[in-house]
Parts: sequence; C-alpha cells; structure tokens
Amino acid sequence: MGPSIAPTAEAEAPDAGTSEARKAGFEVRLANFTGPFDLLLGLISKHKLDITEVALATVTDEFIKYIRRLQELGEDWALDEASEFLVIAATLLDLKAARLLPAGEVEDAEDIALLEARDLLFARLLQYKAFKQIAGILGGTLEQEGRRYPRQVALEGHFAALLPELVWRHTPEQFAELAAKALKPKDSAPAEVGLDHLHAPPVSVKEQAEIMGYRLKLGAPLSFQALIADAETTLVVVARFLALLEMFRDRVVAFEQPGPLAELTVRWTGDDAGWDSSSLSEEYESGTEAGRSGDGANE
Amino acid sequence: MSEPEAVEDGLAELEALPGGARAALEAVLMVIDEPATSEELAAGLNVTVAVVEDLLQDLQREYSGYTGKAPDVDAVGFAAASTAPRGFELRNVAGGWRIYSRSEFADIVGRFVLEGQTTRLTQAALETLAVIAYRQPVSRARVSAIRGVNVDSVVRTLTQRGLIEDSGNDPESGAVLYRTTSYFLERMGIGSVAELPQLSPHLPGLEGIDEYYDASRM
Amino acid sequence: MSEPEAVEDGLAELEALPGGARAALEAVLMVIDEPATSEELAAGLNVTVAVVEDLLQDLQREYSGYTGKAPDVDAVGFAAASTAPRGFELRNVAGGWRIYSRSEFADIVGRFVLEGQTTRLTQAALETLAVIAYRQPVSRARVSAIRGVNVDSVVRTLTQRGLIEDSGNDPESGAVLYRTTSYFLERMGIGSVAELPQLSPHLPGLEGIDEYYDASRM
Repeated sequence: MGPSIAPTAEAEAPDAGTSEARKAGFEVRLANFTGPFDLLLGLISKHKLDITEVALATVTDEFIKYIRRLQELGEDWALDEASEFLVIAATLLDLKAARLLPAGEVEDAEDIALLEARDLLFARLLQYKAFKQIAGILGGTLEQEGRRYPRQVALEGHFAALLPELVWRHTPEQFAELAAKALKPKDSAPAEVGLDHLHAPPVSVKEQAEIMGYRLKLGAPLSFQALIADAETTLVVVARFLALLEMFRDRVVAFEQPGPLAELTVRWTGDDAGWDSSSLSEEYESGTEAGRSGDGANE
Repeated sequence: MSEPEAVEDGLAELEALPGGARAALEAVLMVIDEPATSEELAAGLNVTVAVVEDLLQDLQREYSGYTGKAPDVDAVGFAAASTAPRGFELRNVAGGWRIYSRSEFADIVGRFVLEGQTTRLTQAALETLAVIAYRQPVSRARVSAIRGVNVDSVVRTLTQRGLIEDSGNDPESGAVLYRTTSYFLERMGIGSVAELPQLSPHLPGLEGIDEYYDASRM
Repeated sequence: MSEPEAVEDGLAELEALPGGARAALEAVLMVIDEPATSEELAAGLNVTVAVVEDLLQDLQREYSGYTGKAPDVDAVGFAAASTAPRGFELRNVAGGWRIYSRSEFADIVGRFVLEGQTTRLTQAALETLAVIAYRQPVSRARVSAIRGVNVDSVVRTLTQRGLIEDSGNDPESGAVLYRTTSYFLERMGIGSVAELPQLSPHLPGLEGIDEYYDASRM
C-alpha cells in the first residue's frame, strides 16, 4: 500500500466501468480499498447486509469477480497483497459451498473447521471494521487539531545569549563519521527489512535430495522424522521437505500416512540408477531465498 | 526551589511585578517551543504546582472568553462573563501546556505559517495509526494481520512523520514493536493515549478476539 | 486582495468570527516566528493597511495595560485605563510586528530558559547538524526525510545555539533553507565548510545518495 495513494470518493469502484478502471490501472484498486477487509466491508454495506448475517453467495461472487478484474488489468500484484485477498476469497468460497449443500447438521470435523473459519473471518472483519471507524475519528480529530497552530518561535536574542556555552568535543573527523552515519540510507531495500537475522548458510534443496536419495536407496522405508533427525536447522528441514515433494513429483519416492498428523513414511520407488538430483527444478537452487516472499510475515 | 518558604517568597516576588504572577506565567509561555508541564513551569516561576495550575486554568478560561478573574474585570465585577475570546488559546496537550492560535482562524494563520503544515494522511495510514494507537506496543506483523494487508511502507511513512516510533523488540519474537509518540498526542490535542475514544463501542462482543486471534496465528 | 471592495468584505468576514478582526490578528501574531509588516498582515487578513495599523496599536496598548478598546472594557468605559499589563508585548522591530515576552519578566524567563537547557547537544541534534553541514543549503523537509524523523524542534535548538541559520528560501518550493554559521566553523576549528573532512572514506557509494533521497521523497 503506497502512502501516496489517497482514498477517493468513488466508493463504488467495483462497479466502475472496466475501461475506466483499466485506464487508471493499479491506482484504481488501491485508491478505493485499503485491503481485502475493506473490500469485503464495502461489498457487505453495498448490499445493506449485517456482517453476521452475510448473504455469502452474493458477496463471495462479487469478491471473486473483483479479484478477477484486477488480474485482467494485468498489473503486477505484490505476492503478499494478493495472497491476503486470495486467502479470504478461499474462505468465502468454502463457506459459500457449505451453504449451498442441503441444510444439515454439523457432522464431522470438516464442518466444525468450516464454522471456525467463518467465525474467525467474521471476528477479523468486525475487528477491522472497528479500527476503520476509529481511523475515521482519528482523521477527523487530526484535521480539526491541524487548524490550531502552536506558538513555537525562536528564543529571543537576549535569552539565547544567556545560554551556557556549548560543550563541544567533536573533531572534524568524528563529525564526518557522524554525518556519514546520518546520511546512510535507512531502508533502501524495504523487502529485506527484518531479515538480517536470517543470515543462515544457504541450504541447497538438491544437496538435501541427494542425501535423502542415498539413504532411501538403501531399501528400508524411513519416517520423515528419521530423515530429518540430523538436520541442524529448520532451514535444512524445510529443504528436505521441499526435496521430498520434488522427488515425489519425479516418482522416485512414495509416501504413506495412515491418518492426519500421523507419521509420514517415505519409501524409495525409483530405479536405483535412473535418478539424480539434477532433475530438481532450479527454483529452489537459491537456497534460503525461498523464504523471501514478504517481510511482514517474517517477523 | 522546593523549599516551602522559598516558594512563598517566589509568589510574593512575582506579585510585585506589573501584572503579577499571572503575567509572569504568560511571559514564560511566550518562549516555550514545546508543551511545558505544570512542574516545569512551577520550578521556573519558583511557585508551587498548585499555584501554577490555578493560574493556567485562569488564563485558559480568560483566553476563551469565560473569565471572571482577569484583573481588568476584577475592578468592574459584572462585566466578567461577557469578554470576547482572544485569537489564541492555552491548551494542555501531550502532558504539557502550550499556546495555540484558535482554530477559527486557521485559514488566515495558514497564509503566514506555510511550514509545519501537514498533508493529510491516507486512509491506509490512518487505519494503521489507529491499530498502533490502540494495540501499542505492537509489531508490524500484528498490524498487518488486523488490516489484512502488508503495512511496511505505511509504517515507514508514519515513522518519518514522527507519529510513531520504535519501542524496542518483542522479547519472544524479536520483532520491532511500535508505539505512538508524544508528537502524535500533540497532533491529536490529547494528554495521553488513555484519552483516545473508547474502542469497545465499535467492537461489540469481541473482548476475547485478541486471544483467539493470536492463537490462530502461525 | 488589493481591490477596495474585496477588502471591505474581508473586514466584515473577520468581524463575524468570534473575537472579530482583532482576534484574527492576534491569532497570526501569536504564531509567527519572523516579524511581519503591516502590509503583509493586511494582505493576509484581507483588510486595508489602515485597519491593520489601528488594530495593531489597539493590541499593543491593550497588552501594555493602557487599552480603552478591549471589548470587555467597552461595556464599562471608565475601567479602561486601569487594566494590568499582560506578560507579553507587541513590538514593532525593524519594520515588522511580533509578540515578545515582556521585558519586566526577563529575569524569570531567563531562569526558566536556563533550567531547561543542557550544555551539550543531543545525539539527534548532532546528527541533524551533520546532515545540514554536508548538504547545505538544505530545507527542514529534506533533513527530515534523510533522518527519518521530524526535525523541527532540533532545527530550532540548533538555530538558537547559533550553529545554523536561515539562508533564504528555496526558489522552487519556497521552503526555508538552512546553512551552518561562522560560529559553527569556529567551534569545529576550521576556516570554511570546504575544510570539513570528505565523507567518502566513511561512506563508500555515497555518490548516488542524493538521487536516492529525491526519488524516495513522498
């Protein structure tokens, strides 16, 4: 969300002509909604619905339609931003699907999970709505207060002359150092803010695939626990997990898991000679880079 | 300075000057460039905090046109309630006292004071500021979760504007925590964050949401 | 602004505000830092110079306790001469008008000022001074952007300390530009700013820094 983007009066943007929206592109979207919750609230209020009694089908359809229109605009859409919209769209879709089924009682864990998802979504939405209202109040107060100017004038000469002589202990060199520090750009690369502590040695997915391939080719099925028993860091665990997915895609391993959250067993199914890690896709090759999608989530 | 006797002498000394302690306080208010607390003013004038607070309230009412104590009116009693407001007002903000031009004259004063004029905050910035004000100290991730969008650049803007600041790191996650500044209080015209409007009327039946929400974060 | 008719309207408009034209003028005088001429004040208030000069003299006399025109006193006429002086005075210095603390209170104000001051610059003040020294002439907004915080009060402190001064206005934005003073050079023990150590050894790759800040300004 760029700070330079001001909300406009066009609250009905989702209904604005596509050609007009196309012309203004990226701006149109940001200008009207400051996020998925804002959009959702906009749609709900447009249909004059109570948040807790939302006609999900209608709102979901419009939400999806809105996202689709954004995609059609063909603008770059930051991954972390898009994912927030998509998570909410997915939840809405789930809820809508559940509603479309014949009315029945809550039967299994899936139903309960769905109810929880709905409650959580509505709770987050209500919370957001409260802050949005408060933001309006703050904005009004700041504007009103901005109409008062404080008296802050320079000290009159004869008082300034009374001030005790300044203690000054800096050499020109020390002063230059200070200037260099003060002039250094503070966040030239916002996407990397807060990632400094992640300076772990790069972990190669390929390398981890080779290690596991070697162990699994010995014949005995191994549990995932056993496969990561010697991993020194979480990054290695993640790399091994990604490697397993790649190996599964290459059909050289098979998974067995008796139930949700039960132990995952990995078995070698490829021929002994016909596979090597070079078939692994290059996208993982940058090691730790895999984790850098958005910094907000990394805190 | 804190000797009771010295303080008594201080008041007597001030009252001997033309305009008395009230004018002396006004003189000091003319040179401060940030809100001054009653304690600071009392120390500077060499009187008790109680005396200063009485004087401050008198001045505040007098500037707003509700005085019964201005010396010019003392003499004539009945004229007290009918004074016109002055062009400025004395306000207690961010824990201190300071003189401001009256808001009715904003347009005129604005022609003389171009600098210090602040551009309006965007909706995104206001929402982010609201979450930080009510949830401080709070990490960017948490604000992000409440608003449903990444707030990094908005947080940077708010920091640059001096409205929020770094308040150390979360002991558990190590994430930077943000809080509002005294400049924010000044801009809002309030004494402390406790004076912000209540959030609860806007949040019906959601007392437990924080816990619920935190538990669901990964 | 100079149309006689528009000026008449301006006065009527001001008189409709609480406190009238007199309060409007006070509002401006109370917050301006640089003395303003009667012409500037007249233009800003949208009234004639003659009206402003009348008002200025009224205010000046009223602040000094000799008023016969303060609205609260109008009602009672005879009380006019006996008002107490305020703690501030309106002075015409070098052709411009500004409000100052009244000279009778100089001792008290001086004591107050001294008590709040330390003899050492804060880290924030030093860094701001460093930025100004190496980027002069430079506006507060620019320094603010570089330092990432509001620098208004620090700039005032540095000005009060005689380390920096106003060096005119930016031809484009009209913003006040600041530069270091000869007192600064004296304290640094150098003859001119050209003698300040080069920054490059401390900050490799600083060449593009100006573009960076200009591009990132919001």
